Amino acid sequence: MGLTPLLSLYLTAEYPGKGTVLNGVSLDVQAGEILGLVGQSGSGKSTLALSILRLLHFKGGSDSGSILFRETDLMKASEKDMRKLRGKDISLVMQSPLASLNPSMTVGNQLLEAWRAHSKLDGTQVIMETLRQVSLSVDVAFLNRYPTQLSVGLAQRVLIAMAVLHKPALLLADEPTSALDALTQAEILELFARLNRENATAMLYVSHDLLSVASLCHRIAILHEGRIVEQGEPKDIFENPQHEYTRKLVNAVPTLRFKSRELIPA
Amino acid sequence: MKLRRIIACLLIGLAVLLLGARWVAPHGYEQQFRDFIAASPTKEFPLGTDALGRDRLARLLYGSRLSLLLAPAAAAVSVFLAALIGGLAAFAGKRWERAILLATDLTLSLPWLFLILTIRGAMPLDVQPEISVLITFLVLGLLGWAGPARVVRAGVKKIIASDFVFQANAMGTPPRRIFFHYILPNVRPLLFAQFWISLPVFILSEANLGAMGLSVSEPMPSWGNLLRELESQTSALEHPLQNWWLLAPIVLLVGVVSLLQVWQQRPKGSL
Amino acid sequence: MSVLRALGRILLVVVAGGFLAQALIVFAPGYSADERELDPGLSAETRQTMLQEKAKDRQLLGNYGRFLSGLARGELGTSRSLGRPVKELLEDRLPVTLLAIAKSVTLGWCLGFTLAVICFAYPGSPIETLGLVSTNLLLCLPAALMALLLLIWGDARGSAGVWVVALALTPRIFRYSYNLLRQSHESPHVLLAMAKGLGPIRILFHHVIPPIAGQLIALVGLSVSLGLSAAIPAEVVLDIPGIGQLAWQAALSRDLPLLVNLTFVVALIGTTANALSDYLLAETVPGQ
Amino acid sequence: MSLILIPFLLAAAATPAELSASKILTGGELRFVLPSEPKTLHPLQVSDESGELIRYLTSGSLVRLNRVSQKIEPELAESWKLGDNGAQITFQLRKGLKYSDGSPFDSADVVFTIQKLLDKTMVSPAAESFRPETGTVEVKALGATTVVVKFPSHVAGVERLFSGLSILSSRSPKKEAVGLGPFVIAESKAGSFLRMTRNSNYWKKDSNGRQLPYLDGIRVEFQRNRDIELLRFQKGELDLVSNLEPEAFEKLKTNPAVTSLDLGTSLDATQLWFNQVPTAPIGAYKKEWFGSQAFRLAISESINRKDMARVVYHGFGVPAAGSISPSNIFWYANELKAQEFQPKAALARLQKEGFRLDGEQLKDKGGNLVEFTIVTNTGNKVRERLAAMIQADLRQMGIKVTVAALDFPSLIERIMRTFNYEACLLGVVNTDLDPSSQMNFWLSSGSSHAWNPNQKTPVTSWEADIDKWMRLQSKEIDPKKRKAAFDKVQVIAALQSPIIYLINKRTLGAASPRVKNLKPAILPPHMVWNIEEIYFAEGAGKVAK
Repeated sequence: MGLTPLLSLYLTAEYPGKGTVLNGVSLDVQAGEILGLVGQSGSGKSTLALSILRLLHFKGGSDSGSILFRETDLMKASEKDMRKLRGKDISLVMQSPLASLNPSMTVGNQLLEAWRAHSKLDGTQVIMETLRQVSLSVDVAFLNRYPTQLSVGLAQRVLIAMAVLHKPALLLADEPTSALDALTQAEILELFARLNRENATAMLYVSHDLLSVASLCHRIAILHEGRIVEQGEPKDIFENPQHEYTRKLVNAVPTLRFKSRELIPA
Repeated sequence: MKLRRIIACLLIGLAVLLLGARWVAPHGYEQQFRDFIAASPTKEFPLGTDALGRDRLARLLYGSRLSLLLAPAAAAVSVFLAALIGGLAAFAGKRWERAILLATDLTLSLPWLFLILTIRGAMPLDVQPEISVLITFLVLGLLGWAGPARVVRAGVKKIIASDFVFQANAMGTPPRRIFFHYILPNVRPLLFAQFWISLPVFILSEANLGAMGLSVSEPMPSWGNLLRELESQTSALEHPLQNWWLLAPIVLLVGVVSLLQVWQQRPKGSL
Repeated sequence: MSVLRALGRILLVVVAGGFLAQALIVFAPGYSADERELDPGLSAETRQTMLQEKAKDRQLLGNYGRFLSGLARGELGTSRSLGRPVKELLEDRLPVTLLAIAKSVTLGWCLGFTLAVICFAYPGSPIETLGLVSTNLLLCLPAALMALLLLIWGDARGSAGVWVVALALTPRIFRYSYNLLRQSHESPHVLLAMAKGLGPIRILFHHVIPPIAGQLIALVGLSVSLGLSAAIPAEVVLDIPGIGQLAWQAALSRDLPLLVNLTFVVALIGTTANALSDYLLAETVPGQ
Repeated sequence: MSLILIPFLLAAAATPAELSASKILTGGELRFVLPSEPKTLHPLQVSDESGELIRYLTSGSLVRLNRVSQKIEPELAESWKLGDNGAQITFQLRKGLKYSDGSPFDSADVVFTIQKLLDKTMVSPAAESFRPETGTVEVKALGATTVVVKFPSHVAGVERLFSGLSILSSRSPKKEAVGLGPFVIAESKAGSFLRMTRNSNYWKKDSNGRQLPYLDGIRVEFQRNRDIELLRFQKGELDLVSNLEPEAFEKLKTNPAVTSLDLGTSLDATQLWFNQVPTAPIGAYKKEWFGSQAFRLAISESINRKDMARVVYHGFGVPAAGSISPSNIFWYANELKAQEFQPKAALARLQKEGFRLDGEQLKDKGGNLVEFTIVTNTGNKVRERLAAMIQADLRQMGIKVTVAALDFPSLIERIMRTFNYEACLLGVVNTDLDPSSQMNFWLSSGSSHAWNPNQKTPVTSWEADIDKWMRLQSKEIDPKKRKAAFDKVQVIAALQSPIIYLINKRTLGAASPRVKNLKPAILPPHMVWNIEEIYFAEGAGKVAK
């Protein structure tokens, strides 16, 4: 691909006591593209997402390398600049939707807060629109609810709404469907696909579930033992896996064809 | 981590020093050098002598042994009780909660001094100092649960409302397992907080109970009564630097407690 | 309804506390003794009267019943050691202690919580270590020593009592709130708040503190009880004419009427503070 | 006498007569601290030290004990006369005196006061001595200025009973709130302070005819913590400190800004005794030791009193010889000497009794290890140190001593009720010079007969002897004969050592140099017993509050 990628990174990350988790991971995400990152639990996928947002220190980790986003190295960006970037240009959707919402703030306030973080304008209109986009009701009663009063599926939609409020160029989705039941999972996947189509949002979709990744992503990268062992289009990965680990992953999905027909959105 | 290793070395060194007090200290803690009263440090007495001419270094070393062993135990007992009772209050339903809160409030307002006097009255006068000090710390530990139990209860209530407990419940995990495996481990920071708070407090209370005849008695030293000794050293407090050796017990206590704390604190992220 | 229930609970604690206190005091060694007995000038007759008077106190239930019915009529009895009506003593001394505790709890929270927030904001820095060590130092200083230091260095005689209690509370408030802050900071929604691009101040006040508000409020209630128990040594050491000093004197002279009344007061203050904090807990923290 | 009063004191204690009137300034408020609040302000009911002091400052008595000469002097009574073989005393009162509220004073007030004292409902330590075991005291006025008090039998040293008796007003509507003393209570805040102002009706004048007292007022604060008291004294917030611990006194001595006062050896003694109660719940073999004169003497000989005086008292204590301190000029038996430190003699004495050293431990003839517990009260640093020194001294003898510090009520219960103790270390405060006040202590039937109280008949012959001599001295009128009888008691007590006397501490105090005309004495109220004559040096009128 001759285009300059939206995101281009080369990363090494480690935690004290745990050792190196990412060992020279190299990835590119093109504008408008959904890149799926697949690996075992604990293989450092979440670390990668946090690293991109320069939030790894939050979990006590440290990283090195380069993260070129729109040709600026985020590694060298100041915390102030990063703050301007987070939630506006790059946003995050996390894996446990209920825990990721502040239990002591209403849904409406959290949305509003996300809006005000990057805009002084009145956000009501945008919020309503976004809620509609993620198929959430827009009535006041809903906005006045606390996260504990939401179902997991609703909470995930709220999280996604919050993440796309500012129409970011890059959305980091960290196992967004792992806590969801199969039906809700399908709905959320569909939602991601639609957001990608409608907003042209590029996504780094992190998951251990090869199946959901295959259904959504344009390209898949396989992460194993802190390195990217294989990259390619879903079709290539499934039909012609190169790396031994990829083969294992693919073989672990025996009823793939049968299930995927049901799940892949029309 | 490097820091932890250094601290561990320091603590082990101290433990060796204390255990070997008999060889480290130049004199016995009870030996009175009546010609060297309240002396300043010399080669003979590295930390000077007390009002009866006893070697301060020996008293500090011997005194630290008992306190350093028993105060953490007492703190652990009280924290354990607080965790159990506070956890139960939040966990075992409204009726239990009310009963436990009632007991907590009662415990916080009763004049326990008189129970302590009664315990003293029930013991023989010439009880072994080791036994009486053990009883002292046990009493302290047993009576210390009420305050922290309230805080633990609030913490547990918050945890109960959390997802993973919800999920565990949804998966049909038995309540006992939820209590011990889901809730208790997660109030750990609160419990540690309580532990570190009560540790020095227990050491000081021991001296107060000693004054009621319930702890070590003359000539045995303890951290508590070494610290209490400072209370009458007004002139030393006015010029702490000229009288640094008198402050050794405080420095040692603060140092040890702080070192233990830092050592216990796991680096963030690995929790 | 819940207010009634809370009141009922306070009443229960106070009444039961009074009774248990009475039992503890009367059966503790030294109850029947009187310092005056050492005086060789005391006649046998006086000696006998003193003994009989105290022996009567062993009839716990009857005495307590009489005491409660007196209480219902607003009579608190007469202090045995000071020879003054307990009501008068309490009127003199209760305001002193209550005011001091209110001040010290406020001061203790200002110091402890601020310190906790500062240490929380700079994890791993020397400031954090300094905070830990300095609060340890406060914990390791006996109350009497702290009072003396304040007098030597501070010349703050009037407010020394407030400071001693506040400085006793500070490390506890610091440590609890510091741990709560750290714990809360580790929850995913704080991470998400960061990912939203929020500033640290907003994150602290809207995402870190509110979820632990319940525990902090429980701690406020508790710090009143703690303040009360720290006030006793402080008042004794500094000779502040509050109920702490009174309680100590009463304990030393086994002054039953005074002690039972003081237990009432302590139970009342502690339970009320805790009931209030429970109420606030229910009010301010959604879903609990 | 030379033992007691330190020369530099005498210089400070110049009498007003020696000074020109112009040098004496009126005014100023004297400030000092008392360890506790008075339990009552009723002059007849005071039982504690603080109450006693306030009573002394605010009320007047018929006679007064001169604390320096230790002689009874006229006060409200100009003179008195003993009659009826010492069973009757007649007072001649001063004329024209007024109470603080202006109501007049005469014999009716004295009669009123004594009758009130005799009232059975009056719980009053002062009344105890006015209530003889048999018969009643009668009091009557003969005219406005003469009062006769008749006792059922002879009372030894009867006039001293009146030196502590405050005369109440029978007429004033304010009852016991008015007094004949130099000061009146103006303001008091419970648990905090008490302020007195001068009684403008006070009857005394100085030799220049100036109205006493010189001071405007006194402010007494209640503060238990002696360290804080000292700190405040050094900061100039207080004018006087009394009853100083030797350690504190030594520090003050080096402070040029204060006058430190060594008032002399006090009447108080620290003592150790063994439980000799036959029914005590302790081992029979231990009772045998404690009942043995040789054992008690050996213990006494094993204790190094000189070291105690030097180490614990920093030199401000003297080894005690008996219950009467050498400062009690008249009653001290001169032949008594403090027990020397003689561990070898002690060991020989013990061996004669069948005790033997087994390695480093002493055993009695039954093979029991010699060990015992000393109980003492908590919170007294000096006493705890003494206990530790006894422990160390006796360890040299192979005796293991455990020290148990108990809170005061628990201690009293053990030594007065349950007798569940082995040995007790306690300080005894003496405020009365006359041994008659110690009857209850010396008589074997007495309830304060520390080592074995309330005996029906004396258990030992020497206790019977003490009983005999004590009764004799109380019946005798001639002071010399009384003294001879009491000397016998002291000698028997020293020989038998039921009580091992350790140290008479020195009475120590300090004052701000601006306080003039102090005549400090070993008897309470040590520093202010001549309060009406005390004044401030220049600038005293403006006292910083």
